[in-house]
Amino acid sequence: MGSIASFAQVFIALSNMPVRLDERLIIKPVLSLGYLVLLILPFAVGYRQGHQIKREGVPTYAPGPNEVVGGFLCGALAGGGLSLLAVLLTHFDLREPLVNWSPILLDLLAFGNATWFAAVIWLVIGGGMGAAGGVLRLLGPRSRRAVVTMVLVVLGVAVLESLVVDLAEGLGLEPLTDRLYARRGGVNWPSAVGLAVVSGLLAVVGRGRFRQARTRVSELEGAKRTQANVGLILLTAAVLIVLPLFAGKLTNELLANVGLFVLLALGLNVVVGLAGILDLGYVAFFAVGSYSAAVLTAATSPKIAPEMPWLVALIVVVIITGLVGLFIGAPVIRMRGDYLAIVTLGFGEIIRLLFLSDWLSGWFGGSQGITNIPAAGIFGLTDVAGTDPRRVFYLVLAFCALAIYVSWRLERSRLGRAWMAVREDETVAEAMGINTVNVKLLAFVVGAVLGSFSGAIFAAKVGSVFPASFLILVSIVILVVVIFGGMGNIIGVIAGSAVLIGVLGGPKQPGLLAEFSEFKLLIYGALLIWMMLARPEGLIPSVRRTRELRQHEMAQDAWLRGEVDDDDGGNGTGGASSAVLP
Amino acid sequence: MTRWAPRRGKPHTGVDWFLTFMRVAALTVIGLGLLAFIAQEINTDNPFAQWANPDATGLTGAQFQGLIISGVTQGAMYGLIALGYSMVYGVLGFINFAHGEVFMVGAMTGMITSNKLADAGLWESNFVGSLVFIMVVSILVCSLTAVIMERVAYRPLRGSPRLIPLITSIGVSFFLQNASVVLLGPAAKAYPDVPDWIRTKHTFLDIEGAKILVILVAAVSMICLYYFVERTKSGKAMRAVAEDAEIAALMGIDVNRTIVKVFALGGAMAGMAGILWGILFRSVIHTTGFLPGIKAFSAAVVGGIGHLGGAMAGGLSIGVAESVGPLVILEPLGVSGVSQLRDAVAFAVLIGVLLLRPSGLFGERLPAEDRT
Amino acid sequence: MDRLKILIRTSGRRRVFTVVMALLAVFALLATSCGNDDGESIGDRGTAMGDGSLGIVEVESGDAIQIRSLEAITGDVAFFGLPIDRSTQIAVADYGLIHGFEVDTGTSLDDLCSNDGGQAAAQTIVADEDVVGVIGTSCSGAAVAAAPLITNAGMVLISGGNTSPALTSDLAGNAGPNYSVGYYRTAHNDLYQGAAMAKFVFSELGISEAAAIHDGDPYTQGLAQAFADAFEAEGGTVTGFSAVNKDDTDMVPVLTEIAAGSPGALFFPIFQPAGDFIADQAPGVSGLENTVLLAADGLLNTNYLGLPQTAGMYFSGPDQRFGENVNQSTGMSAVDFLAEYETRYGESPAAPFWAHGYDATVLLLDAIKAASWVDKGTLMIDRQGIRDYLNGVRGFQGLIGTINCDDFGDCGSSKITVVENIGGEENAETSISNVVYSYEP
Amino acid sequence: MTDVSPTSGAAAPGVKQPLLETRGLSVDFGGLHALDQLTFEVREGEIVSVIGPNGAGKTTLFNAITATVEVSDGDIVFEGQSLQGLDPNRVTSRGIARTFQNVRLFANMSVLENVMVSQHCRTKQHAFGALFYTRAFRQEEAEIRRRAEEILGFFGTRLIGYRMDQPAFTLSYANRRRLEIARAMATQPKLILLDEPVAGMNPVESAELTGLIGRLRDEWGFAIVVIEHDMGVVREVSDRVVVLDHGVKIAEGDYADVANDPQVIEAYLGKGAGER
Repeated sequence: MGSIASFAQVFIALSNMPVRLDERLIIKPVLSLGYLVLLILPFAVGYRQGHQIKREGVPTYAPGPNEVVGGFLCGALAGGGLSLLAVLLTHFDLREPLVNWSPILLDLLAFGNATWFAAVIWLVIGGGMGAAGGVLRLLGPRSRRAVVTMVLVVLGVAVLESLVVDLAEGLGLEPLTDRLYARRGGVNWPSAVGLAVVSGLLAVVGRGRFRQARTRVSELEGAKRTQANVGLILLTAAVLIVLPLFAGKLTNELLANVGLFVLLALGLNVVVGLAGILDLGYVAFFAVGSYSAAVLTAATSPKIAPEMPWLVALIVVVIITGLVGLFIGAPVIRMRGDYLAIVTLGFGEIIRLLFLSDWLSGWFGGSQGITNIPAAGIFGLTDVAGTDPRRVFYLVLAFCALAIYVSWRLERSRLGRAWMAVREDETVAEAMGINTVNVKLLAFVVGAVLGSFSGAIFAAKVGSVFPASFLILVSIVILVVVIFGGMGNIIGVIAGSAVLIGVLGGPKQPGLLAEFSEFKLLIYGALLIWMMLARPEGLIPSVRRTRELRQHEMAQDAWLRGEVDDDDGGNGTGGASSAVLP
Repeated sequence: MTRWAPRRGKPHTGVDWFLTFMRVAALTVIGLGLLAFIAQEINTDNPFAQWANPDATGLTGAQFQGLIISGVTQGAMYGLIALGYSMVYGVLGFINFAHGEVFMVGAMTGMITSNKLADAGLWESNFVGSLVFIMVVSILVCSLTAVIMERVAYRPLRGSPRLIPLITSIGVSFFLQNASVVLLGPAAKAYPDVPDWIRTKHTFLDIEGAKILVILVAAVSMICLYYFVERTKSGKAMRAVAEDAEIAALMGIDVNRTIVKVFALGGAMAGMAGILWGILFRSVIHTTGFLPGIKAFSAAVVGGIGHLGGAMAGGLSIGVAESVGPLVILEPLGVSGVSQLRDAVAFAVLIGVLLLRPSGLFGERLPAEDRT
Repeated sequence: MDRLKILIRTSGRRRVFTVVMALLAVFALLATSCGNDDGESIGDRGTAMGDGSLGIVEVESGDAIQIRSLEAITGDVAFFGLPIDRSTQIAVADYGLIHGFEVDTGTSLDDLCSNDGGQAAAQTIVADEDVVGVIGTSCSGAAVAAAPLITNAGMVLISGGNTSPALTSDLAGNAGPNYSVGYYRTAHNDLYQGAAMAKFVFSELGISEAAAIHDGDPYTQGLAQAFADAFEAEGGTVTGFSAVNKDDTDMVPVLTEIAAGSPGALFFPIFQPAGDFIADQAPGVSGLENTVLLAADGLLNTNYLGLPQTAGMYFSGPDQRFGENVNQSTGMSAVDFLAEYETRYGESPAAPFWAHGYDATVLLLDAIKAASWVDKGTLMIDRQGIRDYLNGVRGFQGLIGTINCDDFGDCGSSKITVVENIGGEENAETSISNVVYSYEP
Repeated sequence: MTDVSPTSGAAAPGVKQPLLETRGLSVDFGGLHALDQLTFEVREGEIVSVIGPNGAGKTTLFNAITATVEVSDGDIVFEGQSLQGLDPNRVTSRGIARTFQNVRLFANMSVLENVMVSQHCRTKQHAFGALFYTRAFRQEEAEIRRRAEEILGFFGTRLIGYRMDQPAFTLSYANRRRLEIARAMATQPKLILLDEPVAGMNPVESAELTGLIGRLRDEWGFAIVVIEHDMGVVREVSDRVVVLDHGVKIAEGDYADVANDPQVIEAYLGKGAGER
């Protein structure tokens, strides 16, 4: 494990991440984001190596000093990769293929000293972090929680600096943040210590309370539970409505971008999460929504320029995207799932190429796009345009609410059940009298229409549309968002967008960690693999999806809890113990 | 999940009517385009040649030949890549979306090795030897990449719902592409200069040396692969696993080992294609693998997935179609800037084949669980 | 509302309401008090330009004047934006203090060469109300979305890389559809370059049938179109106008399409690597063996000129014979600049717009100097004054030559040259100044 | 071959009209005749068993009736109308429901949902009702639920109570079989096709299910076709037995007749074999 980590460390070092991120200070003057990314792995390895697989009957041994030693060794091995790299950096020149094989990297690794220093120091640092990971194992649950919270809070506050500052400004808490952050970024180290102490204490005191509250809510029965849920939803809504008033342009822009992707992800969620159709060309509907809104509202649209008000145009946009959804959906809907994925990807690309082409440039402006798209007028009350991201956010919020309502209602209806059945077993669904083609087509169209809302808002927000905004990449990012958040789960999808788009950034939108923009696609890729391997049900899984992916485990658990259904004596050929479908 | 053959009969739902309409429309467009093209070729002034495209000019024989050859060359590379898709699909029943990136890795490896060789002066002094050397290196690297990919990303997922490994492979594809960006930089990277006999046209059929090389090497690789799969013991094991993995396991075949071999073999073919790409175009960039990869998958489907000969034939048809299609069908219909639409044409071929003949030209060979 | 009671344990609906209203009131007060610092005196303006109509930026003693750089610095267009970004840094360092105040460019921002990327980055810029001006963008598409935001915030946007006529004017006194007041550029208008190439082909080479290829980028499409229009206006015939995709490698189909019209010259104002493939494959296509190949500034770099297949090609672009030019404000000459660039970044600039970026930055800094004054240790900058200064720039000597700003923000030199590639890697540097034709309207 | 019914139309007076008829039904799998010129009928309220050795084409017959397999020749007539060219779901909405030999439940849906979703073709509230939460929508949802609970109640206490909300994969094998039948009942058919309903059950369970099959007809009025290997069950439930071998009908009649038919014995046990 240590050696895999050491490869990964070298990879990270050569990816230029440390050098690029070195400019961004986390804790002034001790730690920069660049070094931080090199510290995480040894620590993780050190912690992980003490992991025990708990099995019935096998005695678990209490963690002891072994953990620390093991952690140290693993961590040192991981750090050793960098030591070796430092030596190689001095003696060979591989800059030709590896663009980041540079003296700057060596300088970074050696903290400005000689090579031997780098070689030694990374063994020590790696070992130290690994040992720290091991020590974490030794701690009791309570102190471990406190330590973890401390670290996460300090890093979180430091990393999300721009957001915190922006909000603090709006709330009139500038004096506080002025003290917290250094002039040119990074948390002052005294404040960092203070923050750590406070959060650690809070964690020890507060965590239990939070858990209590949660169990209390989950123990509530029927009507009261619903009441609590409604209350929670109202509270969230209230926060979302009030927050932008105090936030600056930066936060609002971020919220608006996240919102646009939430909207897209909710749409894709209907298609992928509910009906189980893997659509890799979802960007097509985003594009069609944007372009039709642009053509209908912009005075400079090349062929026809009806200059409709935005809301009127939206109705036409919905009809157009619905038709396009039918047009794309009809030929693909009967295909096998994986063929469908590739063919929809093809359609997504065809749509973009058509918008780009000289052939249709008389209609859509070709590579020059459509510019001067007017602001979206809402009943003459306000005009929503990119110059005021707050209004954009409110508009997006309204449409997200609509999308959430639609997916929530549909999921709990006859149609939603039919989607579920189709996802489970199409042949049987058909034999049970479900017209699978129509039902799937409907999911496709609902998804398309939701995506077109996002497109229409996007057009009004940016004020121009160019084909370059609708690359395949966008489809993939939306898919990652949906999967990361938890397929089929509305809250998961929202959380996924907030975390990925908000923090890392979208295909063309910078997130809070704008420094990562060069690496975000790499991180998206790695995240997708890791999610699929380790937690395919997503960040916040839907109960149903978890069942689907972890049937064996759940059936076993049920059996262990004695819940399994064996009142018939269970002695047919398929008894209770094998109560798992093939 | 079993798939039942649909009942034969007249179209009876709205969707069927629509599909029939689309089929007819597609065939009409192709037919009209071809007729207009033929009319152009006979005489550019006749009214039928000009009804849609008044500027019609037609092509000369040499131009048409050039198009076909470029299509065949391109198609041969698609075919080589398609073999990997086809074999993996045949055995595991999922699309290894990242296979195109293996091809990119091959082209990158070739770029790095050949530049190092050029620095050492070997590239100029012994070109053929260097070429063979970079092919071997690339094949090894690509096989290794494919095998690691299988071990890390796909093996743990065997037996999960079929879309899960597909999504994972999208992640792998994304990761490899961007790993290339961060490690090797985002700019296009050039191969060293090649000797004149590669660059210039030869009297034989008036083709560039590079294209002859591509077609020859692709043919040889194909024959070797065919021999390997049909004649050797490992090849038979592969076919057995493709037929039915469970039964093959019962017969004493090590399924895991066989699957690793399939990935290695697919990777080797992609590595070979990567070098050919490098020699032909002498430039490689991180996106080199993406679209060719998808087109190669289309080629595998067009030829009938799981069918080796089909993959090659599919590659050639996609290559020729995207090379010839825009000029022969779209331009006579008055579409301007047709070359911009060639990717669209390639995808349209895929969609068309799946609409008209979903099992491909040669019929598909699927793992037991995917068959009727 | 009363369902909230479960979570917020208060005794009644009214109380919650009161609390919320009180909080709102407090925040509103805070918010207004923060934004309200107009009451202070602005001191003696002296001769500083402007009338204060766009507001005044105050830089306290010890703080720096904030400007920003917004270029395409990542991805496949980084070769184009990076030199501009770097020349901005060099210009700021050269210029020194303004009325005793430092200039800070902050972290370089990325326009991602797209409208949405440009807008997002512009949003981060305008969020900081201390910023007075922005150097950027690299891509016209990004400026279309970024310019309205930045200029509405009272800042100016000066580009060293945008060439689209839509951003300024059609050169006949009509504002382009995307023109915003407060937008300026030192890069030339595409219409000049298109006309220059057309004239060169028609009059100098004596070819009356030409074709053009673009790659779907707004810049290349615009330039190819400008060329085609100008060529027809000269009396020539455009036999083909087609496009490729940026990641295409096999150019035989598009070249065959072009060859069908048997043009005497083929203009492809695109970028690498697609440009490599066209130059490489064109001679092999039947009908194009003797066609003259022409390209534009996107391919005018030593790497491309060094390729064996590009020998004998013609390239249009801004006059790059900067050697003797000196920027009048900093005294920096082009030769010195290149030397400085090499020492700082270990390579020579990969695209020809570095000089435009340098001049753009110097113009901005000059404008700030002219529109600011010091009051009790605080620097006051009049936003309108900056625009007034830039509108009045006439006969400014920059690295790119003489700079005059017209009514629509076009400050670039209109001088376009065509160079011929001598061929061979060793001659690449010389080829860049091997001018065979120069054009000035 | 004692009591072969006339091909079609010529039903004897007093006998109920045929509900389902197959006329010269053939199914080919690439040269192999899975069904060959099969002609038989099912009358209303009748329980017909289809028996035959493995590979005799029994399940293919079900697949052909429910349109999941391509028919190469012949016709299937249900209530006087041909089923030719219909999609499987249309066949179901005409009134034919089936179960699967290898139990194919919607494993991750709850027991109740399995039954609710199967009422799809008998209900009609579409997206708009759900979106606007109309009165009609709520009424229909309540009705679907009530009906589902009613159907599950038919199987005693096994599938109701807390178990209704459990995912189907937690059920025992026998209960899965029961749920499959419940699901078929929920499509409100006139004819149910049961594919080996007692396979894998112990004798107690299988006896109970045999009783249930009878009650299905008596209380719910379904006509039933059963594929079964367990001769005890066949004797118990069948009004009539059809024997298939290699896609050909070799015997038809009541249980006693068929059980003594020498051709049947030969098909089951090979030439020259004795009494079973």
